[in-house]
Amino acid sequence: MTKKKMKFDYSPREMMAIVAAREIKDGDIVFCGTGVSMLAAMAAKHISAPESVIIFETGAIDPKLEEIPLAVSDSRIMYGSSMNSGLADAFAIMQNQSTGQHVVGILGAAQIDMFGNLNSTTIGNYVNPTVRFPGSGGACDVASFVGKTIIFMQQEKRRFVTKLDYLTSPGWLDGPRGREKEGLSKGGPVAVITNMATMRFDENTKEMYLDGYYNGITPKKILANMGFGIDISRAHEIPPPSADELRILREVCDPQRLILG
Amino acid sequence: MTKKKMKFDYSPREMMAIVAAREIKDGDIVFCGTGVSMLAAMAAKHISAPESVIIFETGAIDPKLEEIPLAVSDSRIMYGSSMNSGLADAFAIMQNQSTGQHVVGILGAAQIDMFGNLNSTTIGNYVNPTVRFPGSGGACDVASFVGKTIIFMQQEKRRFVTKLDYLTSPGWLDGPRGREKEGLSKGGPVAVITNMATMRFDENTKEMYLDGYYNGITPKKILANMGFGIDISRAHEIPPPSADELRILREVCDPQRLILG
Amino acid sequence: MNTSQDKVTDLKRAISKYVAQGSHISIGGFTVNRNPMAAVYEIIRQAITDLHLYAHSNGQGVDELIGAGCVGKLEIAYGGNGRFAPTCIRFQQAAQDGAILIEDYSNYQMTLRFLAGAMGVPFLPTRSSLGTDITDRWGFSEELRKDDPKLPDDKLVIMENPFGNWLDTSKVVLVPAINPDVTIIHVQKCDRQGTLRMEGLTFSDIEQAKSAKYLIVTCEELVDTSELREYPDQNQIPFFHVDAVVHVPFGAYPTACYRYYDYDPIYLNEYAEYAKDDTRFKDYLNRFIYGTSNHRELLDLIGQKRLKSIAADPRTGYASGLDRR
Amino acid sequence: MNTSQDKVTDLKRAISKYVAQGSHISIGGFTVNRNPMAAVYEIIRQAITDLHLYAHSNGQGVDELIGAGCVGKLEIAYGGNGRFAPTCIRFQQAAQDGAILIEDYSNYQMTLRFLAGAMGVPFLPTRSSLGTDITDRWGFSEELRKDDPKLPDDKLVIMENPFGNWLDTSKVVLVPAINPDVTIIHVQKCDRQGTLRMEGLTFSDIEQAKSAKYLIVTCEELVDTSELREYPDQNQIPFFHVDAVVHVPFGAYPTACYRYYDYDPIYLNEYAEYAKDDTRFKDYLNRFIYGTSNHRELLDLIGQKRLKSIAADPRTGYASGLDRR
Repeated sequence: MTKKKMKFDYSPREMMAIVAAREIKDGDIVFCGTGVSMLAAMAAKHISAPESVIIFETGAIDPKLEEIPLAVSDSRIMYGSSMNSGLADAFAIMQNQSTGQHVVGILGAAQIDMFGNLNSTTIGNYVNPTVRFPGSGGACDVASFVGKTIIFMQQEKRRFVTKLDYLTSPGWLDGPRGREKEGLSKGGPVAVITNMATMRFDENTKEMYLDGYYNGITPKKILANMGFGIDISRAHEIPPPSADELRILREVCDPQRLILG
Repeated sequence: MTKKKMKFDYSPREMMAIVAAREIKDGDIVFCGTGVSMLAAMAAKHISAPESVIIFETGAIDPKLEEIPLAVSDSRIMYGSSMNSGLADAFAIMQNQSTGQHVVGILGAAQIDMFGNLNSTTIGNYVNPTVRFPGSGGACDVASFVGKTIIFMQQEKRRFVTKLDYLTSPGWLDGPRGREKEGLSKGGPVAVITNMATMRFDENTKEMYLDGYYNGITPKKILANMGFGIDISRAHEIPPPSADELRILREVCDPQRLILG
Repeated sequence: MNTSQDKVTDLKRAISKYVAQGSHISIGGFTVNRNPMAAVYEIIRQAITDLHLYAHSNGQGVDELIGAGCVGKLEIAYGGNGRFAPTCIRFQQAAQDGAILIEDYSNYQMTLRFLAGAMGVPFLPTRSSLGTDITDRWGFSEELRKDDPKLPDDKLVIMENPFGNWLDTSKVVLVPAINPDVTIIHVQKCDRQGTLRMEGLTFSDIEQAKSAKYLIVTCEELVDTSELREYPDQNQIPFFHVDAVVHVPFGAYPTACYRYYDYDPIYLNEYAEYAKDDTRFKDYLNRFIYGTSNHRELLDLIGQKRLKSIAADPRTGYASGLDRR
Repeated sequence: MNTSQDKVTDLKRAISKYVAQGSHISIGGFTVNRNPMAAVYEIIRQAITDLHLYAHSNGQGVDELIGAGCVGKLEIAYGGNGRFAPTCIRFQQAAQDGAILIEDYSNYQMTLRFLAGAMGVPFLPTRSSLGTDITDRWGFSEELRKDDPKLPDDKLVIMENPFGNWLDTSKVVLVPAINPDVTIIHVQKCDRQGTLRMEGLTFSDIEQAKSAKYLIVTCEELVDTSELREYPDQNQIPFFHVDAVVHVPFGAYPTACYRYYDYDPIYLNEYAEYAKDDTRFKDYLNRFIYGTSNHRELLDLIGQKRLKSIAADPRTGYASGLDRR
């Protein structure tokens, strides 16, 4: 595969960033991680939600982001921000009763189950793991506190599993009353965005269903790349990125293609 | 009584400030209130304890104090300090396990009992008080947390009482095990400084005893101005202020006599 | 919670929009410093009553709200005002008359309660007040607590340390979170969106601001966003907490505003005199507050000469050498 | 806790005085920013082992300490390093080999634990992690906890809200306080007494610093007290928490130090390559750390040209336009 692309050609990663950006509205406070989630938040602010606010768990509020940060501690998020603080203040925004429900968190993980619970800690035994991932970081906090989370995943069987090896970040737990029973906030995951599709969660059962698929991808192919079955009856094809969306993503957000690759 | 004084004459308030200043050592962190306690802390720093540090509950650490503050929020404590913060940070210093035991708190009150417990809230019924005082402010916090407290009192029968109308700030509570039983810090009151005398607390019983009396005052006169009896067998006369102590207090600490009157 | 770009309004509108009879409110500042006095006076002018006021040691602002009859219930740590009033006079009178219902905490406890509200947790722990009457005597009855959904069922809860004797602590006092309907603070600089900068001590303003459902900010200077964003380390509150921005020079007068002006000892001493007598206090209210239609007019009564006398020395941030007797 | 006027020392002495085999330590910074790398490298040179390390997301510093065999036990939220290592490579290897004992928390929980230590309370509450395996699976056994007086008996405690449903909260997770034996942070400016100023984000450095029994501060610039005291609002930690002040220019290198220099993408990318292979990682340690006797010599290996390439642009505080591929 060549990195040079036709004008209206686009990579799955570009599609993911744009689909996520479309989820963000004016008035949202967007919690950003590294990588494609940061691109999505930047794209949203430039395209459809100028009155959204990007915050980082490290304490930066609405930074200028002249260059794309490569970590949530990158000095690039300290420049031109409304305020620089630290972790204690940043997470308090998400747990706060007035502001927390307006926060949209964008998360990634190694595994996801049908209720949108996430594992980013270990595969295999917790004490002697087969594979060790970085762990929660702020993901568990965000997933516990905020109004909405959007989850980025690669569409792979080993990632969409019936049972997580470790539940790092709560989704809907075991169904519609799961979060309430445990004492978590009313919020929860609203969308899973992969390199092939977008899944959402049924209003009543909180089970994952296929909401949209990308051009050239079939629902069948998506199911073949999941470890559990989901409802595909509501699925529709998602409009591809517009020329304007692609231009902003490529030219404004990541001209060096540090994240887009 | 005239305000003009002879060179080596001094007021009870000046004596109180100097006696308190003598309690402060290098390495102490001194929590200051308004009035004479502030003078005592300033005098100590200029006379005997240059490596003591004055802090205020409002968040100022080691301010320059070019002019004497009239409140613990006075802008005069914001100038030339090592750090300006707020109440949350200031009280954390006192509750902190490493720093709290090095803090010497200087407090005043409306009533005191024989274990050094203080009332600065109400006389009479709590809900419908005969007299209402300002309340705890930071006094209860300081008395709960720090290594040592020094208490300023006027020597009056109605102030030294067998039973407080309201226990605002904990001293030794009901005796040697009182603080431990309730879960308070190891610290507690070490001296009560009045316009006539200095009382301390017996190492074993934690009951107040007369430690020292000022020139011209007899132990009998002190007892006559207390609502309960105390041991006077250990009492000695306290050396009057030196010329140097008085000079620093008057010329350096409060040249306008805003506190000294 | 508000992400909009322009929140500038005037004080009359901000107060009438966010503060109503019975509102639970808190004000920033501490005794003689950075009280949002212009806002306090506007509340008095609008004759808003039955306020539930949360205070640590806010001093002047609290005493004037009580004196003007705006306060029904008060949770407070300290009703004093430095050397100008060892006990605030109208506060003392109201307490002794039973005119307001009072519940006592310590300064740290009040700060922790705002902090708990800001952090979104129902309580925070401290060792402060174990063994004292602060834990034993409640100002609000259980019935009153049950009737008011804005009040927790308990004043505080004493708990054994669930981690054994971890940190040499056997027991803690849990103090309940406060989420005021509205908090009002006065700051040195703010932009139209609500990015703001306090200078000098911040007291508990940050916690009070973040715990509130609505936040009104009055400011000495309304400045460009670019000025405040050049040094983001010095700004204290995420702008989306702010709902209204009001430009009010001398908005903390007669209390101080670091690097802008000092407290006015003449005003505070005269106030203490007025406050000692019910009739004279009415005269005070009539002349200075009801008799003026806004803060500008109150300042005109004081006059430029007095205001100049308290102007901050650029070196020290206060009026060096001011006669404060 | 130290009120003395002059705490300046050198790094060798500071590390050997305060960090010993088995010490419980924490380091400041976050992933690729303001890690106290000079101090980390000095710990590695002194071959101090069996450290109990408390980390949230300290990234580079944590991975190098683990890789060099200094760490026995680790309490951590995140072992990643931004784009340079989605999972830190030596951390991952050690975890999969069972070479270190690990217990997991979230970033906020680790911050709250330091904050609890700083505040002097045995725990703080949060809603984070309810219903997850962070509450269910413990990395340290009950026996190990009982044997080590520096560890609490419980990883965390889940509790019903004692204030009913106050703040719409039915349950909270209580996380236990941390008081490290020593915390090491790297800051932009410090004076000889320990008054200090961080620029840009403070991460959890303030909480980590205040919770520690001993605090070592390394700084880019050792400045006059008068310079820092001219703007006390911008200083972050009461100086008496500081025990040692060490002047180490580029002390955070290869991580960034806002307004001074950026992270070095070449170093971090090369490190990732070395880290992937045990033998090559030994080469890395031998060449860059054991092969240099102090941070100055390590910087000499890198050379002025590389250091110049990451110099901060005075406008933005980082190396604008730096090639970061």
